[in-house]
Amino acid sequence: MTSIAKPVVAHPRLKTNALGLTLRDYEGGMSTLCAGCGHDSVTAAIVQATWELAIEPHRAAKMSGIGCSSKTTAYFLKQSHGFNSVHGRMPSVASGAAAANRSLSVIGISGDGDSLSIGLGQLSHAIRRNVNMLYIIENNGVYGLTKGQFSASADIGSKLKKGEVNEQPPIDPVLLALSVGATFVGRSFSGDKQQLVPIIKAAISHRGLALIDVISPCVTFNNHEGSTKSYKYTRDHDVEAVEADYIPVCEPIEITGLTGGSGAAGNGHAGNGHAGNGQAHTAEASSLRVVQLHDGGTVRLRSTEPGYDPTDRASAYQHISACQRRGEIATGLLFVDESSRSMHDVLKTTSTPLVDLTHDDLCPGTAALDKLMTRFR
Amino acid sequence: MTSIAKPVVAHPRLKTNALGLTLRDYEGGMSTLCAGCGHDSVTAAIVQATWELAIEPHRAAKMSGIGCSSKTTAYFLKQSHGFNSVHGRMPSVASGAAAANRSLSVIGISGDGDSLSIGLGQLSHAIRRNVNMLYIIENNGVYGLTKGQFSASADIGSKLKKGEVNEQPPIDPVLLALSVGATFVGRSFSGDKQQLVPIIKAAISHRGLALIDVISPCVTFNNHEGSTKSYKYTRDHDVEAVEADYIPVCEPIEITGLTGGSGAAGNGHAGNGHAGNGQAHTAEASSLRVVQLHDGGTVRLRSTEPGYDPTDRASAYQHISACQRRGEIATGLLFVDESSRSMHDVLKTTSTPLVDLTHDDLCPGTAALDKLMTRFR
Amino acid sequence: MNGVNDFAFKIGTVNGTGSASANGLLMRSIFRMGIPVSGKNLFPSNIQGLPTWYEVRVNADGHLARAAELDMVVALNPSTYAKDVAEVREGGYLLYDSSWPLPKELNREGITILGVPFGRLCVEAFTGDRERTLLRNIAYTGSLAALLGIDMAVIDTLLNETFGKKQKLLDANHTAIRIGYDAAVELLDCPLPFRLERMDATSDSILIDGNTAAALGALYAGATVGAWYPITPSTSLMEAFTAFCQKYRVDPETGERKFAILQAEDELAAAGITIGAGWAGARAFTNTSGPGISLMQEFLGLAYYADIPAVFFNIQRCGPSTGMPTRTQQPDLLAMAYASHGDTKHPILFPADPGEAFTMATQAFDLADRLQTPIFVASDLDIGMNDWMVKRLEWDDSSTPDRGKVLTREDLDQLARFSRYRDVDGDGVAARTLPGVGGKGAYFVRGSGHDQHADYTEDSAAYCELVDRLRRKFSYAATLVPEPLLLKHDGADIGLVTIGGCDLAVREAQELLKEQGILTDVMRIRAFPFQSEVKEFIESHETVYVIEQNRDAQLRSLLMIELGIPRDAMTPILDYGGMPLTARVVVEAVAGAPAGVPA
Amino acid sequence: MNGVNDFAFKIGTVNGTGSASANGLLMRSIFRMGIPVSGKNLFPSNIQGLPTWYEVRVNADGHLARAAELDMVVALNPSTYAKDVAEVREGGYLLYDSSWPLPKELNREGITILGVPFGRLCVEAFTGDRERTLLRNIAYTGSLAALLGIDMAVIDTLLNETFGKKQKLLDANHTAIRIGYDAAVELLDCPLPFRLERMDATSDSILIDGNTAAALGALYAGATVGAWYPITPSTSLMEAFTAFCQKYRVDPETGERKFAILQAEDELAAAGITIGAGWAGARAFTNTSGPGISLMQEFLGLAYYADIPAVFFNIQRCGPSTGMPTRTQQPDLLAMAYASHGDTKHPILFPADPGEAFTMATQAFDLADRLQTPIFVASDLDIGMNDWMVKRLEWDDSSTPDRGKVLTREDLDQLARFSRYRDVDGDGVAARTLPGVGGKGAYFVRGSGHDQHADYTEDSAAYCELVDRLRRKFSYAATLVPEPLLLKHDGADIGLVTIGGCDLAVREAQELLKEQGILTDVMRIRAFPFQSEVKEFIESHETVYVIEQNRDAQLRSLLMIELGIPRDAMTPILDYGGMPLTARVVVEAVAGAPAGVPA
Ligand SMILES: Cc1ncc(C[n+]2csc(CCOP(=O)(O)OP(=O)(O)O)c2C)c(N)n1
Ligand SMILES: Cc1ncc(C[n+]2csc(CCOP(=O)(O)OP(=O)(O)O)c2C)c(N)n1
Ligand code: SF4
Ligand code: SF4
Ligand SMILES: [Mg+2]
Ligand SMILES: [Mg+2]
Repeated sequence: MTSIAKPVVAHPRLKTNALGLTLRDYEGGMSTLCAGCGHDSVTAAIVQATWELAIEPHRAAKMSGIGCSSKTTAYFLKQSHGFNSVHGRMPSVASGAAAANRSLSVIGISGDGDSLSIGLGQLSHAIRRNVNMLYIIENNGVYGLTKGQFSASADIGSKLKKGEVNEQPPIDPVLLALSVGATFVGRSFSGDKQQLVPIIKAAISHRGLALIDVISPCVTFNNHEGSTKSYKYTRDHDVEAVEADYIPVCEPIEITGLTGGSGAAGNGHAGNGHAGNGQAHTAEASSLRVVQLHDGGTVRLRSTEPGYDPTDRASAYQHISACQRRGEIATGLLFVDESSRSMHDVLKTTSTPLVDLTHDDLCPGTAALDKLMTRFR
Repeated sequence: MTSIAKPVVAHPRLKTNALGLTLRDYEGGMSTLCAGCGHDSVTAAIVQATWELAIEPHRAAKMSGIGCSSKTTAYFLKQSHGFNSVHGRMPSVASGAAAANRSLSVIGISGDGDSLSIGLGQLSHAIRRNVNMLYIIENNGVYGLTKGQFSASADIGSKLKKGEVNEQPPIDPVLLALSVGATFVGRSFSGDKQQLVPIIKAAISHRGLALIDVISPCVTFNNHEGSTKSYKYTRDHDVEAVEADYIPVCEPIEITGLTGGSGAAGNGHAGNGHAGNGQAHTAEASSLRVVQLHDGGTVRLRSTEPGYDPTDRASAYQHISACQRRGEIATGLLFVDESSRSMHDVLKTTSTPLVDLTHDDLCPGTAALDKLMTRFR
Repeated sequence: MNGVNDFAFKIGTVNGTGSASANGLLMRSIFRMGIPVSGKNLFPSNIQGLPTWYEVRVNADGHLARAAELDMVVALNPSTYAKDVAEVREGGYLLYDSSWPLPKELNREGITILGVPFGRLCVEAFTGDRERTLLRNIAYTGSLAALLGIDMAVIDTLLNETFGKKQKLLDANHTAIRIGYDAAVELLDCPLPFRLERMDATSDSILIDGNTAAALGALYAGATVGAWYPITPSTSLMEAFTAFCQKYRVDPETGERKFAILQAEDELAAAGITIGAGWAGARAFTNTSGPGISLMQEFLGLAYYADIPAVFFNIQRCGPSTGMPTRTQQPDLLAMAYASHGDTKHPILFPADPGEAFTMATQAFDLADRLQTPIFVASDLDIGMNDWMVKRLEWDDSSTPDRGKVLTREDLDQLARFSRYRDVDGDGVAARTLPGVGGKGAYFVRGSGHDQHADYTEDSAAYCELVDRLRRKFSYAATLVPEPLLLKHDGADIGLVTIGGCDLAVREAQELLKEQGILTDVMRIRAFPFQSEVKEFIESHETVYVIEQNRDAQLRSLLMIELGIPRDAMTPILDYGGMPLTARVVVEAVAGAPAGVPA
Repeated sequence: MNGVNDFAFKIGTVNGTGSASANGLLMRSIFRMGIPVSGKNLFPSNIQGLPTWYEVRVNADGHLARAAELDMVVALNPSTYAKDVAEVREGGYLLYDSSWPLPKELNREGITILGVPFGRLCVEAFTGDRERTLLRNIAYTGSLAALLGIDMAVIDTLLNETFGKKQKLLDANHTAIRIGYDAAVELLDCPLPFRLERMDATSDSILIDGNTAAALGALYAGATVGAWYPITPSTSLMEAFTAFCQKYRVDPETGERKFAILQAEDELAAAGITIGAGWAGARAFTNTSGPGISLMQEFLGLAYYADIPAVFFNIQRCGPSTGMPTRTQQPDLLAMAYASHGDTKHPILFPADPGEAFTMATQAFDLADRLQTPIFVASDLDIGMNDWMVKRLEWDDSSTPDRGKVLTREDLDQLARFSRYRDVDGDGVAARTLPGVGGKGAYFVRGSGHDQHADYTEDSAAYCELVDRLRRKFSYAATLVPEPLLLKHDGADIGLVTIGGCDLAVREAQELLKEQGILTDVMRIRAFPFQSEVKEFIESHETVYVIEQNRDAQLRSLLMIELGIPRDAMTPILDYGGMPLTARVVVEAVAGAPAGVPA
């Protein structure tokens, strides 16, 4: 559709995953976003992550709201059903789909406007409900599709192209999520696929709602000097607080280090690409935690800040907000809690997806009705 | 209207405030709530606080949503305009009223269903916008008016009368508010007027949105054994984290201690009525902070927990969530930030209320229009 | 004056004082005596301490609409004495609590005033404020039993059934009933001229409220996902569904549940969950009232435009805005029929009583699947929350759900290409696939412009093709929804058109008008869109009244818009004060003669 | 074939490449030559990289509706070549970028194909990809200037005005214009048979879009609170209001602002803010489109039922659901007229062009205050976002806002009791007070049942009194809103009824039909509720067409419901593909003769 060249997802033609599928099988339609839009890189990361995880494409369901970001569900996993719903209300639609068919891998994509302005209530309640799904916010600080007004994630002092300065405090989805009970919270940067892919993989394997806030610059409306959501600003202020690597159930857990040779289908977490701002990610400062995920896989978390325990909610909150005060953007898999009950746990939904139950499973029949009628006499 | 005796607001008949008004002048219609409902005690505290502050009744605007709690605006300040709007959307209506007439003292009353379920988005955004208003949540963990379903503030493990147990994590308005940028957050208990009244007074004097979460038991649906929002449970688990006293601009600040003799119109903060749970509120552990409010008044904060700084957001968050983990309910004026900009500061609204501007103030007139027309040629 | 098995009375109390169980006892004991009976609970929108009334009508002929006249009022709430005494018909009776001297508000010429000292008797017999208050209700029920001739054996049985093993409670209730009974016998002339006599007109009936019945319908239709947000008067529907699911759908060993009920954070979310689940292939529904209908508008438009099945129960209440949440009306017809911005139309089913609430609930799920669109079931507070006497609900074990056009993996393999929105059959309904099906089944659903392949489009022709198909689909819907019910009187040239819960009153009015020599045909419309029969009926009558419970004659508007019937061919009879309709309103409007109409 | 000052053409490009400024330059230069012109921007719902078109129509007689036929297409977007070339009328012209050989999709018999190598020329003249892309648009504008006879001096002036002090940009633009101009002169036969000639038909006019004009209306009406949530195509209304307020309402010394504009978190909040501000006494408004209308339903019902003034601008777009957000329609008539559950009715104003968007915006605020109710201003994407040629906007300095019935403290002191909802004047409008007034002025506003004193009620009679007053108020509204505009042709027995932005096309059709010997009268309805004139007009014509831009003939439905006009007395002419209406659609429907209709 577009006449402008798009960043192409690089993929070795012949490589296949455990299902014998190539990266191509995880792609979607051609993007109609602006050339250079951060969202397209998130798309590429999702393609990569789902391919590596060897998700059966038809078992995924792609859910979104409205916005440039919400369009991205059309650009990956073309063999999956997709639902581009209404603005800000994807969480409820996704909750319904997840409730109806628990065998689906629900992938929700939203924007900062979609999730933090109009959708803040639904996002918070989906988190509280711990809906079994991946929830990515492609966060650019503006409403891209309506031409660049500030969204609720705009930072104080951030400037629009025409000079308007935001004076309201930002809503940080990570802090918000932690305070309403999120069980998996990550943050990353669309420009950092190496960090993003393993977080997505771990998120998909999480039992419950896994929220990833991805800073995803809007090149058209919010990538200039003065913006705090530009590529440059994000690169300059991004501090990886917790390194994460996801190891599927079939692979051995190697405690010996994160970088290089983790062996997950072609995605060695090769070196740390973060600009940081002078902070050393020394081995001394980091502490390793291994969290067993519900599907049997494992996520290894190495926090780069002393005292930061990514399995402790208060600690996570504390360190992320400290980062924020220092003008840094804490990234990584910031918090995991695999012990909390997901929506299906709370609902005690039967293991057969509800959509697969038969009429006989569901209808009590004539005899039961006749018996019941005596109650109404 | 009701044939059942209500807790009567006790007031010395003859006492008048600075405006020469008695408590009666701050009362409203007869309550139609259940006998013993916590909300009626909140009403009494508001009557007391506004009387002590000598608010001109007609300068107050009472805003609410829908619910038993939202009805309470009818039961105080009968000489004020009141607006009982729609469920969960009071924050926006209040924002509009505040924007239109900045001379009004906007008092918003809501419930936990109204504010944390359907209204969570609006509440959060009103906080972010720092609307100039008092915002009280009468929090009983259930939807009273629709007969007692769990609301979003229901605690894990809390039981309904019929035995249903809540398994979803609660949304704590205090933590939520802190994480979306609130500038004044308190919590109290409807059964503790002595704590509540000074917090309300300070809140009314705050520049921006002052949120008070008041645990206000629903005697009909959520006051039984097994409920975590009952009178008994709250009394047993209430820990005053920060004592507050509000001193109006006209009175001298006495640093010498909070209890007794603060002299504010008849409301000596006489002793600490909290049951606590064995925690000593020792003088050693407490530290005093004096915060100058926008109207010139002062609030004195004494935190009873070592290390808790109620003027530091992260510290407040940290200590409140620590309390929560210990099964305690932190109460008091938990956080104040008088330096942030309120909605009117951000909007730079003229000091004359917008409703008082004249046509001449507002209409640029013929000449300007004629001149402007050249731009469209 | 009414007589045996034909009268009505009303009890005025204070809510939150336990009168509900006494009212139920009263209704059911009459019902168990084989006599047709109905009860209307008129309660305030608060929890405790405000006036509340219960109206009971007994009618051997089965005319169980709200009575226009009250033969007796039981006045137990001092705050409404004045209002209550005024409502007794000329020559009727007033029963009050004579523990205190007759209050002067209760004094009235032309009626008989009966006193029983319920309060005092309960103070003497019981201890504790709460117990005394609660049992006062049972005591007046006892007096009514004496006055009206209720079989005490029936009452005893009911009490035994209710309190079963709770011996203390059971004893107290028995005592209270006796106290009231004996006092009435002692103090008053029992029975009254209007009274009960056993008959056998209820044996194949039940007493059930419409929300419970609708919940059963959803259960039997195989609904698995219910999403809701509490709101009066729809709340009890999902509460009943939950209870039924817990009874019939929980694995006794594992505790696993074959359902998912989500109490959403608001109605927008409830609608979203319903639509998401419907899209994923579950039978899903939500139930709401008034404000919820407004809040669901955006999602309704999405489901319409994207062909997603979903069932929306609207238990209507008195609008606009919060309105009178505990009063009944039919005020949301337009808000449902054309819900959402843009060109939209939604099928609606209109049950007339709890029996139909059951059958229409099951039909709604079939229709939603067959038409792939939101289906409203438009009940109301009166149907939804009051106990009605209806025929026992029945189920045919051979009936199976019609899931409409859903392509399986095998179907897909036969196709060259799956085009989600291609109208192969010409009925406007295109076959869908469910997520997870695999093969060629994937498609991308969206509320933005899409073509027959479900691809994004901004092309006029592709857009028009799609919305024209939806219009065709709506015409097709008229062939699937329940047809109108006709009640004809030979030679009538007046037509009475009505809908939903007005049915009983209109049918009664038809009889009463006949007694006055005015012959009418009744047509009760049961669904939107309307069939051609509806048009034919209206056109074949010289005078047509459209009887509905809203201010703006919304049913008439729909008839104009959809069938092209001229406005002036339909005279509205509108009743919108929030009370269930009485036959008298209809009779007076049609006969133009307010006098001499029996209730 | 068209000729001098009477033709239309279209430019196909890719969005996000800067063609918007070239389009503006083109329009304005024709306008400055004194020639009536209109432009329609047909853009996609994305930000960059998708096809976009701009249609320009020139017509000396002022027929500026969208043209049915294109004399020329400028094809610059390879992805739409096939579509573009097909749209050239028989015998028309195609201009393409001949930097590359003629693509075979562009080859077509029966049209003249013109090539200018814009790309190559710009590559030669400029450096940098972005500059070259941007200036290619100016280059084709230069060629069009040569082909159509645009006065280069006018273009130069416009460029100078636009780029003023930005010398480098100015120079580049001048160069680009020249390059295009010279190339056309050199390569092609200039000018074309259809071309421009200076005239003097625009001197008392301006080019303005409806959103800007409406914003000015709000400014002049004294609106102080604006609440909104971004949505296409309504966004630019609040953006313009903001800019005007910044220009006229900021204290130059203190920076204090005499306005409050709140970008809300969604449309529910925007509606709530507006209503809160309106209640508090400010003139407040919100602007939205499609989905926003659905989301505002609940608040609209509240404001209706509680008598709160507020102005709602609905810049309509193509529904349902997200629909086609960058395409125009009039699809929300029912959703506005009866917005919200319950019995509700809302006045609507229908501007036909930006000029009326200005006046009706100001009227809307008066109406809201006088009627104490939400007033819709129903514009659409075509009016709101396209530049229209309209008469200069005018303001009368002697006019002051009519704030309706607002009691002051002194008024209150005269009263024994202030009853907020007492209909003293019989017009259905009760006097209100504003918060802060003091004295007896306080009242409690609620969306639940209330009586004339604004006290809570669940009483049928008090409820009915209130809603009956609201119905009376709505009748009264019909006397205040703008009357329909008639354009009569002597002896006509065909009536053309239309609304809003269809106006120009219908008026043009009226002329074209006359040329065919078909006389018609035109009535443009300007407001809801309808006045009796509307009924009279329709009843006095044998044949009546109702022309509107939606699928379901919603205006016709409103006419049926509110005036009782039989459906079959009105033949709908419906155009709902998302494009502005052309006269041809009307002519073909009325004349039943598709052939020989000039555009
Ligand atoms: C109910 C509703 N309101 C407004 C809009 C208009 N709208 C479309 S996208 C959007 C904002 C999108 O912002 P964001 O979610 O941040 O996505 P981005 O485009 O920045 O990726 C808005 C306001 C809409 N489609 N629906
Ligand atoms: C849109 C809408 N949905 C639902 C309702 C029904 N409703 C009325 S009050 C209420 C809950 C009130 O709970 P809360 O705010 O906690 O107040 P409480 O009664 O507990 O004080 C609900 C769901 C409504 N009035 N409007
Ligand atoms: S406008 Fe911004 S967010 Fe939207 S596609 Fe372009 S770069 Fe991406
Ligand atoms: S139901 Fe609960 S919240 Fe409502 S009035 Fe009664 S005690 Fe209070
Ligand atoms: Mg964004
Ligand atoms: Mg509550």
